[in-house]
Amino acid sequence: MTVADWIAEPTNWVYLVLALVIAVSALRVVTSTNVVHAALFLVLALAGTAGLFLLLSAEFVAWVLVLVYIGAVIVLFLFGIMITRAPTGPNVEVDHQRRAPAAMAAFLIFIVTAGSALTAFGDKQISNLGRGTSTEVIGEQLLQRFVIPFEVVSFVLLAALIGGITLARKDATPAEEMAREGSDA
Amino acid sequence: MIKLTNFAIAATETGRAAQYGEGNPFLEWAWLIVIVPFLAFLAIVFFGKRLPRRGGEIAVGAMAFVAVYAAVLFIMNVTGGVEFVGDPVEVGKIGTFAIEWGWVVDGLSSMMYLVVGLLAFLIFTYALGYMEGDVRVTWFFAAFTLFAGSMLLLVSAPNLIQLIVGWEGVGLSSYLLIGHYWEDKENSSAGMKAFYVNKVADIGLIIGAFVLAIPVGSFRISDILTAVVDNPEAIETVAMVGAVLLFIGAMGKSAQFPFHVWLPDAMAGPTPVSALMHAATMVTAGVYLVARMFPLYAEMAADARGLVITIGAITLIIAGLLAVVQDDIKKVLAYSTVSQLGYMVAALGAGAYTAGLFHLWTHAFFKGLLFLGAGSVIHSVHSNNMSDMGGLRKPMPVTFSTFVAGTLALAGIFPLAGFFSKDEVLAAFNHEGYTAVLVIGIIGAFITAFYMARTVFLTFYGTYKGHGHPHESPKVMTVPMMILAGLAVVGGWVNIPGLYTGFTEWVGTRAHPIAEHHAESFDWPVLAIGLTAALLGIVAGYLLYFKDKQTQLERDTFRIPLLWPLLEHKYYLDDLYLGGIVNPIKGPIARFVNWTNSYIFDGIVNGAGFLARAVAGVVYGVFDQRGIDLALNGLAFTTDGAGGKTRLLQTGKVQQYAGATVIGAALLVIGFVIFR
Amino acid sequence: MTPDIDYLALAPEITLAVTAVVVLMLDLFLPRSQKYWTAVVAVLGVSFAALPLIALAVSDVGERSMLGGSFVVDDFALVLKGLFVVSGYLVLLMSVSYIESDRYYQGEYYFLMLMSILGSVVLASSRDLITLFIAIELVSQPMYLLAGWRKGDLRSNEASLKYYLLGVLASALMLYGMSFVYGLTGELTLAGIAEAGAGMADDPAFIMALLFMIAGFGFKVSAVPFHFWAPDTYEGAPTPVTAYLSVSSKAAGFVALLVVLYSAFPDAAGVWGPAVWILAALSMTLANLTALRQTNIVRLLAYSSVAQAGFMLVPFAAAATTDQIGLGEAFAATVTYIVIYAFMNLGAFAVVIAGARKTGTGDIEGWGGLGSYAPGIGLLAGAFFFSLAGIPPLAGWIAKLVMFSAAMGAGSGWMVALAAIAAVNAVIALFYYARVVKTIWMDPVPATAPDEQVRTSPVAGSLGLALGLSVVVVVAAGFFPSLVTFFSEATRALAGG
Amino acid sequence: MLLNQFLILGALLFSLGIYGLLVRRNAVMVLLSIELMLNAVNVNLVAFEAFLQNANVGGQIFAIFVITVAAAEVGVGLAIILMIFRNRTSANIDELDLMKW
Repeated sequence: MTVADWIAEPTNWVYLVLALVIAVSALRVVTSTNVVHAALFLVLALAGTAGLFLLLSAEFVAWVLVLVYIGAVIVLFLFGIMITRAPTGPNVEVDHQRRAPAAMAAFLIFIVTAGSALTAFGDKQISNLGRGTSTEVIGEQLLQRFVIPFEVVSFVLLAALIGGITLARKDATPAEEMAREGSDA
Repeated sequence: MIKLTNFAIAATETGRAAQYGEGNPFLEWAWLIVIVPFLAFLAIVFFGKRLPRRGGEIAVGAMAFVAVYAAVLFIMNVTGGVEFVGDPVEVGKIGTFAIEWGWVVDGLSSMMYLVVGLLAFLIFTYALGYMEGDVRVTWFFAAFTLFAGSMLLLVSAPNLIQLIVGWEGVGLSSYLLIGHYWEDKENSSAGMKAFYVNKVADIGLIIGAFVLAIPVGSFRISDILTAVVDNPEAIETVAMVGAVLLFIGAMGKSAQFPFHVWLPDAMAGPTPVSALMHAATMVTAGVYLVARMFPLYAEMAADARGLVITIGAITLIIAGLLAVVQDDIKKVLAYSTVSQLGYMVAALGAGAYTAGLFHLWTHAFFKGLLFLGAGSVIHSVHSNNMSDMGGLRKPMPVTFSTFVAGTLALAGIFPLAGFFSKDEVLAAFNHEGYTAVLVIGIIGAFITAFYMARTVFLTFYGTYKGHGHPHESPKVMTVPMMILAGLAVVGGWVNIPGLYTGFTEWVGTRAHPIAEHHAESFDWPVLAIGLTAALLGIVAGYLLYFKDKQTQLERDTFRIPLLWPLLEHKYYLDDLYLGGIVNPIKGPIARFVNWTNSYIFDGIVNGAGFLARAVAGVVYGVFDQRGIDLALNGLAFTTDGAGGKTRLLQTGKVQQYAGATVIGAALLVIGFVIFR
Repeated sequence: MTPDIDYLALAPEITLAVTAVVVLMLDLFLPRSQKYWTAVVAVLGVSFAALPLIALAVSDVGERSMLGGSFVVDDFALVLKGLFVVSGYLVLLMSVSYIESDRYYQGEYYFLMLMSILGSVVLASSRDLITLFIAIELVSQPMYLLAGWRKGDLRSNEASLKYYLLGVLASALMLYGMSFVYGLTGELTLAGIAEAGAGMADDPAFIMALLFMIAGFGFKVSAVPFHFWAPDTYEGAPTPVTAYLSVSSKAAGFVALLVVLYSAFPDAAGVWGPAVWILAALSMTLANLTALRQTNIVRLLAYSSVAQAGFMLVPFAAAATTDQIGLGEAFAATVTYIVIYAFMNLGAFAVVIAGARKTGTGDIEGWGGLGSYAPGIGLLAGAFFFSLAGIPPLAGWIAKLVMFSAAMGAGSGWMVALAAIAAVNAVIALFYYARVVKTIWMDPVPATAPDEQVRTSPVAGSLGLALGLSVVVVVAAGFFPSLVTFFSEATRALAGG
Repeated sequence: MLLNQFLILGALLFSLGIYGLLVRRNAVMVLLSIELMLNAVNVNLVAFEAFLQNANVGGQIFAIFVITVAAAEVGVGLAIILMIFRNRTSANIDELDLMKW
């Protein structure tokens, strides 16, 4: 497949735009000196990913991504940033001095992952995308074939919820606790 | 030399057809010998403190049971021959290998049961007196029982796994016992040292066991030995490796060079422990292992025997020399044990199965006796050092006379036990053509006699240099010594070439009989030389440490030897004359004899004595203390130092950890993609 | 269309889940003085979870497979579920007095513990990537939180964050690998992967996927170089949580490794065998050397557990160079080692909890003379530490023996070399294990030791029970290895041996 | 469309995430980087699904599970960070080295 063939496909144009958005915002996520900006760039990267998923006709996953991530997780992040008074202005030391070794490690991983993708899949095409995966199929699969992980993941969420609240909440002083116990009884 | 084809013939020739076997209740229940000490151990741990003697009576009772039961088995063996392997209890599986508990009663093991049981009984009884009033009597007897029990477990093993369990049990309990007086830092570290050195050698045993078991498909010793005899391809290729690895394990337990370093330090333990450890348990385990696996060494791994005999010979001479310069009476005996073990190992290496075991048998009696005697002395003068002793002959007559009996037996003086066994070992060297080893053995005999004479003279003769008033030990201690003294005298009469060779037959009954040469009569030249060497050794000791007053005063300070005979030996000769032996033949002949005596004969003897001391000093100072200890400590230091370096990887910074994780994963992938 | 669900097969999981919810509800309604009921219910619930396991073990149905083979209850699953339930039970017992003694959140603690146990029990049956992944997450996530349960303690905070960050990184690596496995084979079930992945062992992408997954599991089992979290987290986390991390959580990692490597990648043994060889050799050597220099007992046990993980990995490496029978043997060897390790290490941590209470410190030096005023604890310490060192006739020795057997049985030069490395490390390990025992028995009581009253205070009943149970297993299995090998031999069917 | 154009984007996201994980001092920003890595996995899974066209849509289901777990992970992580912040008034993770060697 030549470059000309590739460009001839209109979906690839969409891909190119989305991929550029994702790559640039991902880069900004890890280089931005402002935490809020970083979080917002993550939103952008995720939105781009959701677009990619639509392109790959995975509508349900795309909307889950938007709802769960952009809707909930990012809000959580922003709260986290506010509460921990993370540095929000520029010119703050948010990075280590050891950028070079970190970049080396990341580059090694990139070589390994991208390299194996290239050798394994060469110029394999994604075709016959059809009308996309129906939500019905996904729902059926989730509640039949994957019902056990589906149930178990609810426990993961419950555990994270209960444990997270317990860890994050401010402890009452012993005196306050006594008072509360008294009112309980 | 032994040939494979002889095996079938040997089976009918050597061992008598065993009369006792399956169905005999004594043999079926022989596992009690092993179990009773462990039950006693538990009983002592749980109830010992509440008993009047704090648990000692349980220990002695258990050992009495073992001794009596072993005696019954032994008598059965003597009268008819036993050969019995109990039905093993399978307790688990490692892959295709069964882990089994079982018990073997045959010539070899019944001899060991008796030695262990009898010695343990006598020594435990002795310990009742020796350890009286000690802070941890209960704990001591518990560990001591465990020690004896582990040894019995080892001896009874029909398979290598059980053998290893007993083996490690012996190591563990010896660690507890050596470190018994742990308030003294040196003692607890001596215990650790024993444990570590043993453990290092044990790797050889464990890997060796696997090396042999895997091609055979079984850990049973009889299966392995059968495979050796049947000579299949599979085991032939690994027999040599397996034999050497097993022997490395044996070197650790039997304190063979260069693993001997732990044994003298192990003297830090209470004396009864040393006595049992040196006489019957632990150090004999290695000899037992080689004897048990003897067909392997005799046949397939014949080349491994070269290593065995070399190590044995080196050990016997080096340790003997070391014994000469020790001041601590127990260390003299410790090095002496190492040296005697060298004899046993070298004998087995030379293919002389009976000779090696015979020396083990006699050595058990006299070395046990000597340690008990030393303990009695230490108990009395509250010091281990011979420089604090002297002149104890009078206040401690029983100890003195029994100690002398032990000394003569160890020195190999006719007709005591050591004479017969050492002679058989030397004769075997001669017969198998190991002339160099024979020479070393004879020199060793001289040295043995020399340092033992030195010990006796420094301890029991001269004037008392310690504090307080030495006194004879109580009956509970002296009676075991007297019994052992009796055995040290008569113990060798069970195997007199040409006269009565019962011992050969006793240890001959086993599933895989041993084909070896048995002399019809004494090897007279070797006997004469060996005995002479021993006598010369005693004479040298006598001259240096009894007659030579200055040496007596200065003890181990070195003196110029050439002046010494001139000054002192006239006096000696005078004394000899006054004794009335040479007086009647005064005159030129007497003068000639006198001259020869003082210049040639004495010169040789004393010169040899001096040389021995000098060499020993060098060996001890440079080699043993510095070389091997340094190597060992260096090893500990290096690993520790490496630990100090590797520790630094743990920087505490989570992102560095993450980086290491990521890079580790990436490098693994890259490595595999490239190198596949 | 409803999925076909075998409720008996799921009964242990259901019991645990119900117990967890009940504990949470109880915690909501009980007044502070009655909170101990949460502990009672949790312990009882875990015990009840053992009942359906027994029922399943004795039932005639050999192997219960459901949902297209993604959830299987076979002998392997039963044995490992049993191990997780029993070790969870012991950890809960150890937790009771520890958690009560301070201002911890009891109800939530037991809830999270039960969640993690539930995760490990699910894990043992998981036979597809998604179930496996979710189960591992359920094992881990409560532990991230519990490691920081001593909220006011900076060390506990740090332990939690380090564990969390590295854990998430490991998850990401593992997921990346899993995504490629799916892409290459088009399968999610392990059996399907084994079928579709046969012959792919030389594909670089396949190797990458496999090794990334091993890295993820290697984190859970704390194999070098994925072990860095372990010492810091072990030291900072509450001790019962550490005990759980070093036993159940580690065992969960091994279960994942076992099922994934043996049943999904049998044909790629030529890749994962050598990879695990490297991890095993590194883990044993590095951790043992570092352990020599540790002064804190928990940290020492942390490095010890890294080293033990190395020993447990040895049979994996052997699997690469052996035939089908040897494969089964190597598999069973790892299971045997895990089971024995679980009991001796839990025992060692129970001793640490009891000893730290009496000596008031985690520094080994402060433990001097413990044997003189608490001989029981001293003896137990001797039993567990010597068992860890592999001294017969304690159970640890059987574990070592089985490991050596698998390594030597493979018969290749590389495996003999690994066996030799293991042997040398067994000796090095003896140094630091014996040092602890020596300190306890042979060193004088330090001046900093707490007063008589603290030193002679009795051990809490529940902790005593945990100690007693572990020591019985450690001693009995040493004499009768069948107690363990009977179960581990039953599991080897999974490896086809 | 090529399969690889998605996979390489995934690899890029993954590597950038690792870079961020290693280089960011602020704990919240480290969490953001982790989200990038998990998102890379999702890209892979969905792309593979589109490529394979499996009837059981395993890749997409897997991606849904990953998203769910990632949400739980963020919750746990933020709780831990909050707790630490409460004790130390800083969320810089390179200051956490009480325990080492």
